Amino acid sequence: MMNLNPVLTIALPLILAFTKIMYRRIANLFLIVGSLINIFVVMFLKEGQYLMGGYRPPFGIILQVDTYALYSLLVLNVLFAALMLLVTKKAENLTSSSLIALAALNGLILTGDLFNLFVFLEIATIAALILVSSIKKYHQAFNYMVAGAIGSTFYLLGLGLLYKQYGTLNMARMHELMAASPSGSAVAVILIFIGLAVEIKLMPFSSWAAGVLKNADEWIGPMIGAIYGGVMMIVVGRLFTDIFVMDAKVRLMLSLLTLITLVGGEAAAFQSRKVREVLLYSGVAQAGLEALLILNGYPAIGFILVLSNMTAKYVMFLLAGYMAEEAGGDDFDRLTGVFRSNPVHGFAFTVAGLSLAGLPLFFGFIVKLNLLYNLMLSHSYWLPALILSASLVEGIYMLRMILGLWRLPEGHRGGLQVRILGSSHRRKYAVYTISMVLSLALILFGLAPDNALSIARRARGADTDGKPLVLITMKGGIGQ
Amino acid sequence: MMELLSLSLLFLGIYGLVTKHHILKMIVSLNVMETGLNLFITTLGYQEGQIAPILSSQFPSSALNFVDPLPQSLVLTSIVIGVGTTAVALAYAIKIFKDHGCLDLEKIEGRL
Amino acid sequence: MPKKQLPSRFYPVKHEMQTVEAPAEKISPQQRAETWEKIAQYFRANSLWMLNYCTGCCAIELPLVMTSRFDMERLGMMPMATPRQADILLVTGYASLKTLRRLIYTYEQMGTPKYVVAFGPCAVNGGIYHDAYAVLNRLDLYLPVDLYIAGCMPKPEAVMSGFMKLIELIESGKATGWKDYEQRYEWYKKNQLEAVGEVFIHDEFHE
Amino acid sequence: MIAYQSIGTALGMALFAWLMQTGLSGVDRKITARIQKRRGPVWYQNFRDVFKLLNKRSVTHGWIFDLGLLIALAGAIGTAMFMPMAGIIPLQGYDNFFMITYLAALGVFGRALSAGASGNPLAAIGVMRGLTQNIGYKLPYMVLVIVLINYYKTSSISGIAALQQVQGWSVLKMPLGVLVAFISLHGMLGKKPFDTYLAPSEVASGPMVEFGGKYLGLLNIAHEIAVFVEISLFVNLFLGGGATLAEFLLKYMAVYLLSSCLGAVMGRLRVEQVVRFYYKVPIGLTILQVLLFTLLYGGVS
Amino acid sequence: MNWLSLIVSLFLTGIAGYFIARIKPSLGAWIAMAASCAALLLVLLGGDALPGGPAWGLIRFEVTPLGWFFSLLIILVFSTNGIGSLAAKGRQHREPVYTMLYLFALAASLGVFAAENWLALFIFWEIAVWSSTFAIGLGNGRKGSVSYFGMSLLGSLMMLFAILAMGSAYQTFQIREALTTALQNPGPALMVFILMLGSSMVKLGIMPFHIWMPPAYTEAPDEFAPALAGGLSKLGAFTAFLVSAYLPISGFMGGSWRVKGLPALSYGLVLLASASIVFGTLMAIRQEDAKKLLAYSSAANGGYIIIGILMGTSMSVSGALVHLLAHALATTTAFSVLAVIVRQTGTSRMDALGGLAHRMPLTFLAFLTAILSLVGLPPMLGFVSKWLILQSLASQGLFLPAAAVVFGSIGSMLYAFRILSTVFLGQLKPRHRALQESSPGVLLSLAILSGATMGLGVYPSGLIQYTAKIEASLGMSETVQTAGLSIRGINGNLNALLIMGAFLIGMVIAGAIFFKAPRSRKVDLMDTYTAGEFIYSPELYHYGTQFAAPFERIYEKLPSISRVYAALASLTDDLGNLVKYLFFSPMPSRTALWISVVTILLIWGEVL
Repeated sequence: MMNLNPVLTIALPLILAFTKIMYRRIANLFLIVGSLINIFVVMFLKEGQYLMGGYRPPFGIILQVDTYALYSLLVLNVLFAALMLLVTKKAENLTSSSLIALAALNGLILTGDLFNLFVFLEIATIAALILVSSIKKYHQAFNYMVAGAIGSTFYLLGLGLLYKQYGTLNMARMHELMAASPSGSAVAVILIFIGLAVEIKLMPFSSWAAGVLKNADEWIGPMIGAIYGGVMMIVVGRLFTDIFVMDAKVRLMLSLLTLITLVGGEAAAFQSRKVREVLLYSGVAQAGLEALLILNGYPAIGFILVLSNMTAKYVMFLLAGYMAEEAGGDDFDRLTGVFRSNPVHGFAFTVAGLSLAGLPLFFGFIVKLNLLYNLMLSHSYWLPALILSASLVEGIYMLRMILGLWRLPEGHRGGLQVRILGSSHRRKYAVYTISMVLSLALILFGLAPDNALSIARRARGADTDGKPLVLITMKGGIGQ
Repeated sequence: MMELLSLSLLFLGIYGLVTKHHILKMIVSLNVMETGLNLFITTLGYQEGQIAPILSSQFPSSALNFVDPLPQSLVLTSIVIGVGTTAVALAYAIKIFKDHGCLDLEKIEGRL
Repeated sequence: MPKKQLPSRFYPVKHEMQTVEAPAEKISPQQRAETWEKIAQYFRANSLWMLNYCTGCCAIELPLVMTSRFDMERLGMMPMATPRQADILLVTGYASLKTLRRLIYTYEQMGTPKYVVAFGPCAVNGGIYHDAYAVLNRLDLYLPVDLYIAGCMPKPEAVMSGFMKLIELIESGKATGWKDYEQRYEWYKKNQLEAVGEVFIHDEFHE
Repeated sequence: MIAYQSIGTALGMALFAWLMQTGLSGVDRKITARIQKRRGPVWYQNFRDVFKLLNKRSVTHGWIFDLGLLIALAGAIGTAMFMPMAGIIPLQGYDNFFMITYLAALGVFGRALSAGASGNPLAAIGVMRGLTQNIGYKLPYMVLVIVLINYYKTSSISGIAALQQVQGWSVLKMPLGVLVAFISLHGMLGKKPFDTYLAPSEVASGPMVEFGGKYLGLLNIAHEIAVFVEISLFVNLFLGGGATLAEFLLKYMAVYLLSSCLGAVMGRLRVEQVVRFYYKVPIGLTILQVLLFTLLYGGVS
Repeated sequence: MNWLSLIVSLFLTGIAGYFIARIKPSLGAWIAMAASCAALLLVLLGGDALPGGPAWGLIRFEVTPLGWFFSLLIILVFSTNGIGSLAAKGRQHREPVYTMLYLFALAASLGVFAAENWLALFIFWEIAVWSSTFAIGLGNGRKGSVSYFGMSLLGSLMMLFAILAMGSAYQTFQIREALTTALQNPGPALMVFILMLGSSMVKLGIMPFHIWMPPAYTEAPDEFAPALAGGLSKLGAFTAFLVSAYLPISGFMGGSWRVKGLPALSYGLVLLASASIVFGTLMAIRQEDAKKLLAYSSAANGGYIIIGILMGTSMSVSGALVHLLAHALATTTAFSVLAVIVRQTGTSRMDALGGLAHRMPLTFLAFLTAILSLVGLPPMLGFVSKWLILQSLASQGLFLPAAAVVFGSIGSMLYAFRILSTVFLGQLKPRHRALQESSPGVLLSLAILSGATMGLGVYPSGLIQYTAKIEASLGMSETVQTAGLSIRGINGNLNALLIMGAFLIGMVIAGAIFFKAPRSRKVDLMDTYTAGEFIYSPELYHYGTQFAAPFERIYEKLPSISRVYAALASLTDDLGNLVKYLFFSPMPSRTALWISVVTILLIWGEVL
C-alpha cells in the first residue's frame, strides 16, 4: 500500500494551476487530471500527523490527517472532480482559480495550524471571488468580498488575541492550553466564530450568499453553495469541537445566533418563489442547524449532516443552475413542468430534495433520525420540536417546488413548454451522470447507512461532553 | 497604547465600511481596517526594551531578549493577502464602473 | 234530469257505448274483469280528487263548495296539487288560445281514468266571450268533457249537484270521456291543431 | 332461530298497523272537518282512496322511480314487523331502537330516491326540505331516546316499555323531553305547521308531485305504516307502552288525535321559520332536559 | 411466501412497471392491477398466519390480526381500484410513473401494517406519504398535493417525535413493548399519546387537520382518488388502534377527573372527533363539487372511527373496525364511480351533471349501495358499524358525542340524497345523452366492492368474529360477542339477516301490490308537472345548486379552519420577507453594519 503525503493534495493543484498558464489550450485537461489525481491521492492517504519543514509540533505547520479530515477530503474531492467534468468554454478561464480553490479547500481541511488556516481561508476566498466574477454580477461579488474581508479580519483579530494569551498557533497545543485555563478567551472565540460565520452563511452575515447564489450557474452554485459551505462547516466543526473551549454563556449566545438563522432561513425559503432562492435560503437555514449541532456537542451528527446536505445541495444547485441557464430564469412559473421532458434531472432533483427534507429511503432521513434521537437522549425536547417544526416548513416548500417542477402547466396537453435541449452534448450528459450518480448514492446510503454512520462515529467518536454517540442504524438497530 | 491605537484604526475602517457607499471609499476603508489589524498583530509580539529577533554578530545566540518574531511574519503574509484582496476589489470596481457608469453602490442598487 | 230533452249542443260529443252480452254459465275472464271494474268504479266514484284549472271566473265558486257550507269532502272529493294525483280536471270558464294548450298538456299528464268537468256557458259556446278573438267557443272539440255545469257563474248548489251527477255517471260506468279521447285521439289532435296552431320556437320564452 | 310463528305475528303486526292507522287517518280527517265545522268524509274514506289509486293507470319515470317506491314500502313494512305493541312482541329480542330508526330511515330514503328520480325539481326541493326538517326533529328525539336507553340499560323497545310499567312512565322523568319528543313527532307526522315540505301550492306537494295512481297508493300505505311506527315508538318509549292492548291503543289514539287536533288549528310555517324553530326551541329544550336528567338520575362521577 | 418478500416484490414490480410502462404505456395499468390482485390473493390465502419473513436490520415484519385486517382492506381497495382503472384513458393514469407510485404506496402501506417496530412503521409510513403525494401531484391542481403533503408531514413529524421520545426514554422501538413500557412509566406517556393520536387524526382528517382532504381528493388523478380516500387515509386509524390499545388513557391518567367513566382527556378527544363529525357534515352539505362533498364526509366519518377507538369498549372498538371497512368500501366505490363520471363528462360539479342513472344504471346501483352504506342504512355494512358505535355510546351515556353521531347520520341523509339526486337523478343534460355505461372492468370492481358492502351488511357475523379476534390480540379483556347470526350488544342484539329478511318480505308484499296494479305508462323525464308551463331545456329544469339553501343559511358564517392555516402560511411569508429585507440586502455597508452590531452585542454579552 502506498503511503502518500497529504501535502500533495494541496501542492499538486497549486502547481497545476500555475503551470496551466503556460498551456492554455489544454486547460481542461489540467482541471480534470488535477482533480482526478487528487482523488487518487486522497484514497491512498494514511491517518497521522505530517510535519511541514521538519519542525516538531507545536512549532511549524503540521497537516493533520484523521478520519474526519480523510472522509471530508474524500467527499470534497469527489464532488469537486465531478464538477470539473462539466468544464465549459467559460470555465476554461477559471481553471487556475478552480485549482487554487481546490488546493485551498484541501488545505483548510488538513491544516493543523490556526494561522495557516487563515491563509487558506483567504486563498479560498480570493479564488471564490474570481470564480464568482464569472457570473458577471460584480456588485454582488463586491458584497461578498467586503463581507469576506471583514470576516477574515475578525478571524485574524481573534487569532491574534488567542496568540497573545496562549502563545501558540498549533491547534492541538492551543486546545491543551485552552482546556487548562479557558478564562479570558471568550472574546477571541466569538471573533473567530463571527469571522467564520460569514463563510458558513450564518444569518446576519450572509447577505453575500443571496447575491451570489441567486444568480449562480451550474458551476458556481454547487461550488459556492455546496462545496464551500460544506468545507467551511467542516472547519467550524473542527475548530469548535476539537480546539476551542467555550463556557456555557458563549455557547448559548452563539446557539441563539444559529437558531435565528435556522428559523429565519426557513421562513425566507418558504417565501421564495425561485428555485435557486429557495435552495440558498434553505442552505442558510441548514447551516444554522449544522452550526447549532456542532456548538452544542453533537459533532458527529453535525458532520454527517454536513456531508449529506452538501451532497444533496450540490445536486440541486447543479440542476437548478443548469435549468435556469437553459430556461432563462428560475422562477417556478417559468420552470413549471420542466421535469416532464427531463425525467432524469427530475429524478435526481427529487431524490436530493426529499433527502434534504429528511424523507425515508434517502440518506437525509437517517441523519435526521439519528440527530433527533441523540438530542432526545439528552432529554432535550424543545430543540427537537423546533428542528421538527423547521423541517415541516422545509418539507412543505421543498415539495411545493418539486411538485411544481413536475406538474404540467395549466391548460397544457402533452408536449412541453420548457424543453431542456442541452447546449452541448458533453455538458448535458455530464449533468445527467453527475446528478444521477450522486442521487443514487443518496438512495444507497439511505438504504444501507450503517457504514457511513460508523465512519461518522469514528471521526467524531465522543462528543465534547464525553457522551457517547448512540446511533440508530438500519442493520443493527440501536447501538452505542 | 499602541494596541488601542491600532484597534481604533481598525474600527475606523469598519466605520468607513458601514457608512460609505462609494466603492473606492469602501476599498480604502478596507485597507485602513487591514492596516489597523496588521499593526495590532505586530504590537502583540512587541515587548518593551527587547531587541529585534535578528541573529547578528552582536547578538549571536541569546533568544531570551528577542521580541516575538512570529507576529511580524504573520503580518507579512497578511499584507500580501491584503494586497491580493485589494487587487480583486479594484478589478471589481473597474468592472462595476464599466457596467453601471458610476461607483456609488446606492445609486447602482437604486438603478437595478 | 232527463238528458234527451236538452238540446244536443249541450251534450259533449260522445262515442256510442258498446254493449257487451253477458256470457252464460261460468265466470269468464271477461266477466271477472267486469266485476272488478264494477268494484273499481265504486271506489273511483267515491274518491274524486280534482285539479282545478281556473281559466275563468267560475273558479270563485269552488271555495264555497270546499268549505263548511257545502263541504265537498263528504263526497270524498279533495283538491289536489298536481295532475298526476288528480282524477277530475275542472275547467272553470272559457278556454283561450293560450290556456287551451296548457289544458291539453295538463289533461294528458293525468292518469286514467280521468274526467273533465266544464263550468259555465263559456266552455259550451264561448258565453259572453263568444266573439272574442282569443276565446275558443267549444271545449268539447278539444277535450272530452264528461259534464257541464250550467250557470254564469254556477251557484255552489249547482256545482254540488253537478258533482253528484258526475259520481252517478262514474258509478254507472257512463263517464267514459277518457276512453273516447284515446280512441279518437287523431280527431281531437286535428281539432286542437286547427285551433291553436303549431308552435315553431321551442324554448321557455316563446309561448 | 326465529320461528315461523313469530314471522306470522310480525306480518300480522304490519297488516294491523296499516288497517288501524288508515282507519284512524279517516277519523283524523273527520275530526279535522268537525273542527272546521264541516261534516267530513266517512271514516273509511282513506281505504276508498287507496283502492281507487291502486286501480288507476299512472305514469312512471323509469325504474328508479319504481324501485325507490318499493324500497319505501318495504322499509315501512319491515319496520312495522319489529314494532312491539303492549305485550305483543313480534320478533322477541330484536326490537332494537336504533335498528328500527335506521330501517325506517331506509324507507324515507327510498321515498326520497323515488321522488328524485321523477326528474321534477319540485320533488327535489320537497325532499330537501323534508330532510332538513328531519335533522331538526330527529336529532333531539334520538338524543332523548339515547338518554332513556342509558337510563334503562336496554335499547329494546319492549324492554323500555316493560320497565316503565314498573318504574313509572318516562314522561314523569323527563317532562320537557316528552314535550320535545311530541314536537318532533308532530313534525315526523308531517302535520301543520311543519308540513312545509308538502306545501301544495308552493311546491305542488313536494316529493309527491309526480306520484299518481298506484304510486300514490303505495306511498299512502307506506306513510300510514310509518305513522304507526312513529306513534308506537312514542307511546312505547315515553308513555310506558301498555299493559294491555286496549291501554296501548288508547294512548296511541290520544297521541295521534292530539296531534291531528293541533294540526287542524295551525297554519303552515315557511321553510326558514321551520328550520329556525327546530334549531332553537327543541334543541335548546333537549339540552336543558339532558342536563337536568343527568343531574337527577345520571350523575357525573 | 412471507411478508418481506411480498413487500419487496411489490416495490420491485413498481420499478419494473415504470420501465415497462415507458415502453408501452398501456401496460402500466395492467401491471398495477395484476400486482395488487396477486397481493390480494396472497394475503387472503395466507391469512394472518403469514410469516413476517427474515429481519433486514430494522425492517422486521410481524403479521398481527389487526395488521392483517388493515392489509386486506387496503389491498382490496387497491386491487379493485386497479381493476376499475384498467380502461381509464386519462392522461395522468397513463403516466409510467403512476404505476410505480401506486405500487409503492400499496407496498409501503403493507409495510406499515406489519411493521414490528416503530421505526420501520415510520419509514414505510413516510414512503406511503411521499409516493401518494407525487401520485396526487399527477392530477390537475396545485393546492391538493401540497396541502396533503404539508398536513401529512405535520402528522408524521408528530409521530416521529413520539417514537423518538419513547425510544430515548425506554431504549426500545418495539411497538408493543414501547407502548406498554410507557404505560408503566407515565413520564412522557401523555405526550406520546397526544402526538400519536394527532398523527392519526391528520391522516383520518379529523377536524383541525381535515383541510388537506377536499383539495387532495378533488385534484388527485381520478384513478388515484379511490385509493387515497378508501385506502391510504386509513393508515391513521391503524396507529390509533395500536396506541389506544397498548397505551390506554385510563392506564396513565387513571386517577384523574372522569366524565361518564371516561378520563377527561379521552372525553375531550371524543368531543373533538364529534366536532369533526358535525363540522364535516355541515361542510359536506354545503359543497357544490361531488368530490369535495365526499371529502368532507370522509372527515366526518373519521370522527366515528376515532370515537369508537377512544371509547375503548369491546363494542365500540369493533364498531370502529367495521366502520373503517364500511367507509373504505363505500368511498372507494363512490370515488370510482365519480372517476367514471369525470372521465366521461369532464366535471365533478354536481350542478353540471344530472340524470346519469338513465345512462349508467349499473354504476348507479353500485353508487347507491355506497351511499346507503355511508348514511348507515340497513342492509349495508355502514349500518352495522353505526349500530355498534351508537349502542356503546348509549350504554356509556356519552350524550354529546351521541348527539354528534346522530347529527352526522341524519345530516348525511341530506348530502347523500343531494349527490344522488343531482348527479344521478333529475334531468339528463342533452350533452350527456351519449354517455356510456361504465366499462366491464369498472363494473367488476364496483360489483366486488358493493357486493362486499352488502354481503357483509347482511351477514356480518364472520366479520364481527374477526374483530373479536383482533380485540383479543390487542389484549382487550372482553371482546364483542356473537351468537349465531346475531351480534350481542350490551343492551340489545342485532341480527342483520333478520332485518334483511323483514325488508325482503316487505319488498315481496310491495312488489305484489305493485305488479298486481295496472301497468304504468313510461314517460320521458321532461314530461313532469310544471303547472301547465312548457319546458324545453333540461339544464334549466335541474335543481343542483345551493341545494339545502334554507339550512345552509343558518351556518353560512361558520368560520373556516383553513383560514388559520392560510394565516400561518402568510405569517411565515411575512417573516421570510422581513428576514430578506433585514439581512439579505445587497449593500455591503448593511452587512458590515450587521457584523459590527452582532459582534458588539456578543462581546457585550460576554463581558457582562
